[in-house]
Amino acid sequence: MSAVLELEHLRKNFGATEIIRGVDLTIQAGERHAIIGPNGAGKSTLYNLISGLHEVTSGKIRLRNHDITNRRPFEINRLGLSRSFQVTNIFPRMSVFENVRCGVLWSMGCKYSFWRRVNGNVEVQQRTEEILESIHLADKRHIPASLLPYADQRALEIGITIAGGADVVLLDEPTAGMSHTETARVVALIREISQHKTLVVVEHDMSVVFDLADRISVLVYGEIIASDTPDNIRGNRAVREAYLGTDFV
Amino acid sequence: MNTSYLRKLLLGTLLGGLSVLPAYAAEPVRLGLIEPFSGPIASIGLETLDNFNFAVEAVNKRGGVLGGRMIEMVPLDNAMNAEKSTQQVKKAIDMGIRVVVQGVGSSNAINIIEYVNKHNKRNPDQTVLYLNHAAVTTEFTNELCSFWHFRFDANVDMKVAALATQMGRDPKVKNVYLINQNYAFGKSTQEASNKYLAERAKHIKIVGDDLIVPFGKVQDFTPYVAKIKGANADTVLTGNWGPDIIRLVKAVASAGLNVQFYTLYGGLPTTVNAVGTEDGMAVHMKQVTEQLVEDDDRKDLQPYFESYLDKFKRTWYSDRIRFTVEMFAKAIDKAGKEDPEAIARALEGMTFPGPHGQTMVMRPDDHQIQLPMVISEMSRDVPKRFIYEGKDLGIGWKTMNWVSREDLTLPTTCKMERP
Amino acid sequence: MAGCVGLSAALCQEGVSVVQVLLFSLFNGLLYGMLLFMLSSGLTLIFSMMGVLNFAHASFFMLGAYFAYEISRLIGFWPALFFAPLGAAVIGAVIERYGLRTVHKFGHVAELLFTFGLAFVIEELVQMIWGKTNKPYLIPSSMDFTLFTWQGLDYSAYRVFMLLTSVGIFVALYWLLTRTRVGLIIQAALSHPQMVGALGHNVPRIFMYTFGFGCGLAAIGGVLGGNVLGTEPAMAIQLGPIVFVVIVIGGLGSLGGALIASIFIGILTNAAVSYDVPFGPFFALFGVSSATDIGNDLVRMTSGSVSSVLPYLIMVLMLILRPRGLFGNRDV
Amino acid sequence: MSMKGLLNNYGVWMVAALIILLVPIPFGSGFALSIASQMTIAIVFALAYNMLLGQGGMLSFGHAIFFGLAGYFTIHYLNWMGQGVVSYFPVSLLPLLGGLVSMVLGVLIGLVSTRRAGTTFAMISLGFGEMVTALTLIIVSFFNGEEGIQGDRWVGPEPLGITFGSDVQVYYLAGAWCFAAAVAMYAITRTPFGRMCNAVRDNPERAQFVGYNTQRVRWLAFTLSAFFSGIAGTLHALVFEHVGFETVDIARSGFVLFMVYIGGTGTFLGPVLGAVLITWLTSILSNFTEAWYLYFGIIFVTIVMYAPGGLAGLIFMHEPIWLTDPRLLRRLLWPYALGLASVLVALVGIIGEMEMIYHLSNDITGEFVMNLYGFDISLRNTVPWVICAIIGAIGLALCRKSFPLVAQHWHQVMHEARERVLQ
Repeated sequence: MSAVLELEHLRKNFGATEIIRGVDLTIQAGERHAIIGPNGAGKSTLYNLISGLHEVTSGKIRLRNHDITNRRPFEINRLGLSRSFQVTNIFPRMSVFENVRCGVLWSMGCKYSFWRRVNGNVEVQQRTEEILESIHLADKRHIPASLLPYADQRALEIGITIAGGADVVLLDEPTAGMSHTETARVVALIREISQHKTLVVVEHDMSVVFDLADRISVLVYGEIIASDTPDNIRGNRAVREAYLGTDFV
Repeated sequence: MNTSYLRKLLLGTLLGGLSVLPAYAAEPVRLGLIEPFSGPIASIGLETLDNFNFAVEAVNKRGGVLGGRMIEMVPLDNAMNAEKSTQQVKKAIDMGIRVVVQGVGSSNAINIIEYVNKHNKRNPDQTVLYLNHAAVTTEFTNELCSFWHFRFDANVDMKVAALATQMGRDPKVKNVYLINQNYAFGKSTQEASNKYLAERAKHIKIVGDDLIVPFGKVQDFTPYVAKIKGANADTVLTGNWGPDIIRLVKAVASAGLNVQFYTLYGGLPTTVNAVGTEDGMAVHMKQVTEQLVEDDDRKDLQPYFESYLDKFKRTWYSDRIRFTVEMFAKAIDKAGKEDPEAIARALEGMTFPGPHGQTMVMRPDDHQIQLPMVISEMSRDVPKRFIYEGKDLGIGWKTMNWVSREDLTLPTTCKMERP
Repeated sequence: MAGCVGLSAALCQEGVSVVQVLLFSLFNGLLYGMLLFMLSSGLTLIFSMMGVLNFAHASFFMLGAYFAYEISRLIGFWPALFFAPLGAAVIGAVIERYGLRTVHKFGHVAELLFTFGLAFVIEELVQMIWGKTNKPYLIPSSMDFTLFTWQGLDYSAYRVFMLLTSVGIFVALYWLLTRTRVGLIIQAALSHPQMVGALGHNVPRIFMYTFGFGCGLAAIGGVLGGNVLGTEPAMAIQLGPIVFVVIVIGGLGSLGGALIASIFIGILTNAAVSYDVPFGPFFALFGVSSATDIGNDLVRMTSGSVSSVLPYLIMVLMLILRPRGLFGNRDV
Repeated sequence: MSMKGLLNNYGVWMVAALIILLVPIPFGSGFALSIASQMTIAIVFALAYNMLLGQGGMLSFGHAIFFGLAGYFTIHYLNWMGQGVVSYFPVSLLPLLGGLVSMVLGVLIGLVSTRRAGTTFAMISLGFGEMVTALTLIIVSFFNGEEGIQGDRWVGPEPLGITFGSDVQVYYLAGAWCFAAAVAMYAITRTPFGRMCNAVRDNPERAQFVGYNTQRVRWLAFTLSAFFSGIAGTLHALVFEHVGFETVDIARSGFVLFMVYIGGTGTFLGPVLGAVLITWLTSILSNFTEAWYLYFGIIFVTIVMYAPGGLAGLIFMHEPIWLTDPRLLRRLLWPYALGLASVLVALVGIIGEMEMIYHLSNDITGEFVMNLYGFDISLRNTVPWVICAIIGAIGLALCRKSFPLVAQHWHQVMHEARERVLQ
């Protein structure tokens, strides 16, 4: 196994407040890595730094051989890293099909083309259909995204994220606000789509975390206090005290 | 706007395809008046329409033209837009109108001149004549002169020359400050001012020469006031109009500067009303006009002015509108038919009585009317005060002096192409 | 006259020193800038709190002037100074309540469009009610006397009164924002608009009051400025864009920024005229000569002849280089 | 057929071409042709503007600079050809040249202005608009101030005897370009770029995370829009043989915004509808009322408030119904007729009242006599005021009754359409 994503002494300040306080983290190719931590620990901020939404205060982020520190989101995306959002972040006025297709276009080399018909590109259409199938939204393809039920929107969110074929996928609380059955469906979906990919997932639902993850990192107040296999994390005293408390499984 | 007009308009629009309607003896001779009747300066257009209707009425009361045909003004709104002006010429042509009248806005005027030229060249059997009653750009009767265009107003050069002549006579004028708007009209006023002050008022020194961003963009004139003061000017010569002169005068008056204003357009009734007479008096406002209705030498016309005042509750201001209509009536009678070319030839060289016993002449070389001009000053001590919107402003215009037609006859570069 | 390079030749001939011209520009710029501040303070409040760039703001300035004209004809200038802004504020609040609030849900672009249309409608309504010509709204005679003379120019009591009023407004606003409970809520809303609702305040109502209040401030500007600048239907469209420039340069959510930007614009336009810097040498750097017609136009350009365009240039540069403005804490 | 299906169908485009082709037969007079030419120009400009506003979500207050500057270029080029300064370029292809000139400007200005969307973009566009307008007045040698510049489109060789001297010929030139530009702009919405343009408009943040540089997308949209605006500007210059500063100033920019928004930004047909309607209204309304600007403003504000989809949005609101069963629309007919009638009654009263006020304050003669709806009335008389007030009040009362009825029927029909689809 080789390292795909490496964070080195990563720091982020908002004004005087330090949100990320020197994070070092290495994620291996093909692993399913979960990041857990209490609210306000900086999980989403970490994602925002990796994906290029926020500027890093200091430190380095490497994606395979590329230094992606402070690169812009689309550049990072083109290097094969894609992310989803905690608050559903889709194209509300477009149909489900169009949403997914937006995710596909760049990776299929369509770029900024304004002289080719988008419907005429068979590969794009096929790839979009495949993604729709895999997120089980094929029969809702013509419905405007904003009219979808919440769980379907979350599935679409994941669909857009993986549509570009990125091999490093960052999911931000994919099951937030879902019922049990819906959660189970999404977990199955994640398992399915994350084959042959590197997956990083931020999640609050511990059953999901321990179900999915090969490794777990615990982020507390902007620092990684532990990074290990699920079993070891379960047994880690520091984690229990600092974060998990007594209501741990 | 009355019903008959609306009906005609509808008819005109419907029958637009049948462009030339046969003329009956009783059918009126229609003049298309293309001015802004909507938009921010509609008031000027509407006032112009009133004045033309009044002038036309006088002709009609005498029995009209061509042995009993009435003249009728057909208002065509150009919303102060150059393209709409050409469109309205087209509409007039569609309605069978052969003479269009316009004056407000040089950009509209140049478009009408160019369009009429092209149209007449392309449709020699359906020509149109253009009577310009107020667009003053000098080039219209120089490089851009046209057989189909007649100007009944003095051009920029003539107006400035008149002002310069008077300034040369005024011993109080020593240091002059020029302020003009930074666009075509303002710049030609600036050039003319430099030229004619040098020619006609040699003792006068030009101590400042500024161009400002035009059309109300300058809010605060204080720095200009400071420069006028700093330059030790005793006189301001300006072609500014609208908010650009209103604010300038207010700023100068409020700073208590003792200068006098020689203006091309400071006497426009709307301007006087907005400036207020206090400030107007404070800057000793002067204007140049084709004549002053209050003057004794216009005794013969006093009933005409009085009846206008009675009807519209305002003093007759633009006398050129009267003689535009009168000269047109005379020309069409002389031509004997409603034919633009014949009317044009009749207008060439036509004379008409002007103020101070002088005659006005429509110069055939360039179709620029040659006339004397009157310089007047705002004053409280006048026999007849200025009335505007039914209100006595407590001031009037007092003739300082006049400049003869001969003095204002300027050479032209026009090479007229006649059909 | 070697010492006169760049300085207005006219002033130079008089032997006025550069420092004097500077002082003079500063003072006149201050007078004009403080008038701008009266408009921009209301606009920046509205913009900061509601995110609405009120295109119709200068229309309320115009309403203030017209109201003042009518009221001062009936019962005098002093009541007008109170009632005209009040009337404009009420109209503003009503428009917010029944117009802007409806549009709010469609987003900021729709709000901008709404106020754009509103500016148009108000201008036309003013023409409908007061006609298209200027109204003789004049300076109250009680203050139309010379208070002092400086460098040969009279300064009327009225201009000084205008200056004092706007300084007073700044002080009052500052006090309101930093020393009162309402002010603290507003300040909170300026920097974190979404927080205020979370604290249990009735945000729509706060918006309505803010909008009305801002419009009232603009109307005070109209009452005081209408008689100096002229009261006509075009006055709003002429002044409106400049006020945007001021608050964009000053920065969002910053009353101080609005003040400084107003004065800056005031002084800039004044100094551009007073010094009347020729651009010829500048264009010469790029090889523009007066041989061609266009070159001649460019070479003859001076800062005075383009003074009123300079603010737009600065605004564009500011938006490109520092979109949060001089003192803003958020981007536009 | 759905909106998209409609435009993908060649039949619709053929009908459009046919309309353009046949217009001069009933409307052959100089004035009518001039209005028709103006409409085609307005359509191109409105569609170009909607690439920015509707497709790209960028609100510009200064887009007329691309319209006007191409026009200036065109007139100069015509004159240079006339003087033999430049080589001959077919007049019929000048719009391409003008479009390219605007496109180059679009590249330059877009570089700095499209870095952000929303209010920042709007303000930068305003700034550029004001600066260019000022320049047209200051640099007289090129722009010739408020008078503008004139040209003669009748230059060069005359292939097939086409000189563009006559109004009909130049109308067909404008019509052909209008058709071509509309097809091109529609095609662009169906390309990857077109789709991403919408994506960036709806959710710029997300668009970055699917690999697209949002600034680049906006920049490209801006450039293309400038190109088509330039085509419109060139046609304008060719039709009127004149350009002046009013082709670049903020009023022109505001006007195209009015057209596009009133027509509807959400659909491709909206701006076309707006352009045709507003051009027609401006050419006839001003003959009947001085207050037409006011009515314009009120229509605009009403649409912003109650029908943000514009007129086309109102029409295509019914798309689900006619897709389901066009017969259902019949059930909406009489409520709509009722609603419309009430609005008309109210409008008669309100407009009458407004016209009287307008006349009262703008009548300098002091006679206060005017013609309203064909009646000669005196404004000193209270009767017309009262009558108009009563008509207005009745209309408003009817509106209060009929609007809920319209809404109720609308919901019923929609509901039924949905039910049928789900079955």
